[in-house]
Amino acid sequence: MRRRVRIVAQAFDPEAEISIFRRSLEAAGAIVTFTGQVRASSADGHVSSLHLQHYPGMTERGIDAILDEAAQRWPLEAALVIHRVGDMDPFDPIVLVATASAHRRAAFEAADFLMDYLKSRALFWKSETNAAGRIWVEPRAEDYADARRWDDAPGGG
Amino acid sequence: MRRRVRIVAQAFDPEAEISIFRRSLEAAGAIVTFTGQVRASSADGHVSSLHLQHYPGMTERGIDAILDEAAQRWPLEAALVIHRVGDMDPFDPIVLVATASAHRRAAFEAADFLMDYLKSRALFWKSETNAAGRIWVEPRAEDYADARRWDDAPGGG
Amino acid sequence: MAKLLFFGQLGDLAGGIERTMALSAAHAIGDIVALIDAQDRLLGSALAGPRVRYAVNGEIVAADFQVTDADELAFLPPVSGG
Amino acid sequence: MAKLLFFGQLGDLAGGIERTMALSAAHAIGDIVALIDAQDRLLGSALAGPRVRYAVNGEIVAADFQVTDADELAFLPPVSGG
Repeated sequence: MRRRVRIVAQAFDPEAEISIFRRSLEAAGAIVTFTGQVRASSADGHVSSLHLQHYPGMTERGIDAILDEAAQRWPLEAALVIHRVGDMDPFDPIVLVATASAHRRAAFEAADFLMDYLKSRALFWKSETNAAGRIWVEPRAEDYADARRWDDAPGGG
Repeated sequence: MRRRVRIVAQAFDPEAEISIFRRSLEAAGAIVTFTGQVRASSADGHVSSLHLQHYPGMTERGIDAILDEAAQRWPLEAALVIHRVGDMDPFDPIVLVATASAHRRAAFEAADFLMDYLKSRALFWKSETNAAGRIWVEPRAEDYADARRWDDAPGGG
Repeated sequence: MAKLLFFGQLGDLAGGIERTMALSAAHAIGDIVALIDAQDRLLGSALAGPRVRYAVNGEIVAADFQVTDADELAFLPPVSGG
Repeated sequence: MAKLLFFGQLGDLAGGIERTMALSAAHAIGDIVALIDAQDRLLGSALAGPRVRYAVNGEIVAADFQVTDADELAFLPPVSGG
């Protein structure tokens, strides 16, 4: 499986990255992407900005390990993970995951799996600044539950 | 739920469409896309070209009905379906589905659901031309099985 | 003239996607298939296949549906998209 | 000097992501937390929280892991990405 992992401190263009990813494929006919972008509002009201921290080196190694696991579980030709860090504004892209396979379900499941990891297990810390001040965000109970779906699941494909 | 359905006889640019879709969002932070493109080879050998037929009017109404169902099952802000018809070459995009929601799982499941419909239930007929001649393709057993997953499933969200 | 549409491999057998048929009275789809079968066994048996569905004016109907001269009758073999 | 890293809200409590600490001998992480707690109760109790994990030189370790003056010790509160 070809792979690419990027942690970026500047804004990135998800569609430009998807285009490069798709055009690099040699055989896979099924491409699934997930893009997460800063929401204009959260449960706590209007979000004015978002900040993301990571632990350089260790965060990347964790993502690389989960890509190893995805490659074992599904027949993927390629996978891409881009994650933004630093200060972000509403509508800025935060994360992009792309997977490609000959099989539609493999591409869907692998993208879903990678996002569950990035959301609740990867080494990122996120704070939101709104009218009430700055708060550190934690995954919701359903994010943890989503990630646990894969713990006992047999490989897809 | 905002929606857009296009059956196109000419090549389309998936990433340009995804960009327009993403930039149209007002609240949703989670965007899932599926792109299917013509594979360079199939089980029967090298594919030289692919042809897709639809039944103008009836095909679109079927897709519109499945979008109604997706809107009932998941809290989606928007959904997009583009499907190519006519003659295609290897690597040409065939289908693009994009879904957007405040919830990651809703966007994943709705895109998966729509693709299962497009693959095995929507009114399209596909033929492959290769060295052995022209054959009409039917969904694989797993495509039918994938589509049946949703028949008894409760709504996600 | 009723319009008949043959999709997928049925169009190959029919020698084209579309043809017309004069219907002086309403006919059940099963009868129309029998008329075609009398002239073209290969196409007729394909149209009568268990996996072929029928649509009249864009709505799925059963084989006993009555088709008139003003209708569009489509023969829909197993689909495959995406 | 050992390098200490405080991520997420721990960085707010520590007044910065990074600080150094001179360690004349190897200390268990639990002991280092106790040293910090003696100077700063708020930070110390946060570092001892049940959901804080420890990493030394980029590897997750337990609280009894021995840290030396050449090591990088990171305190990892609950994560949130994507």
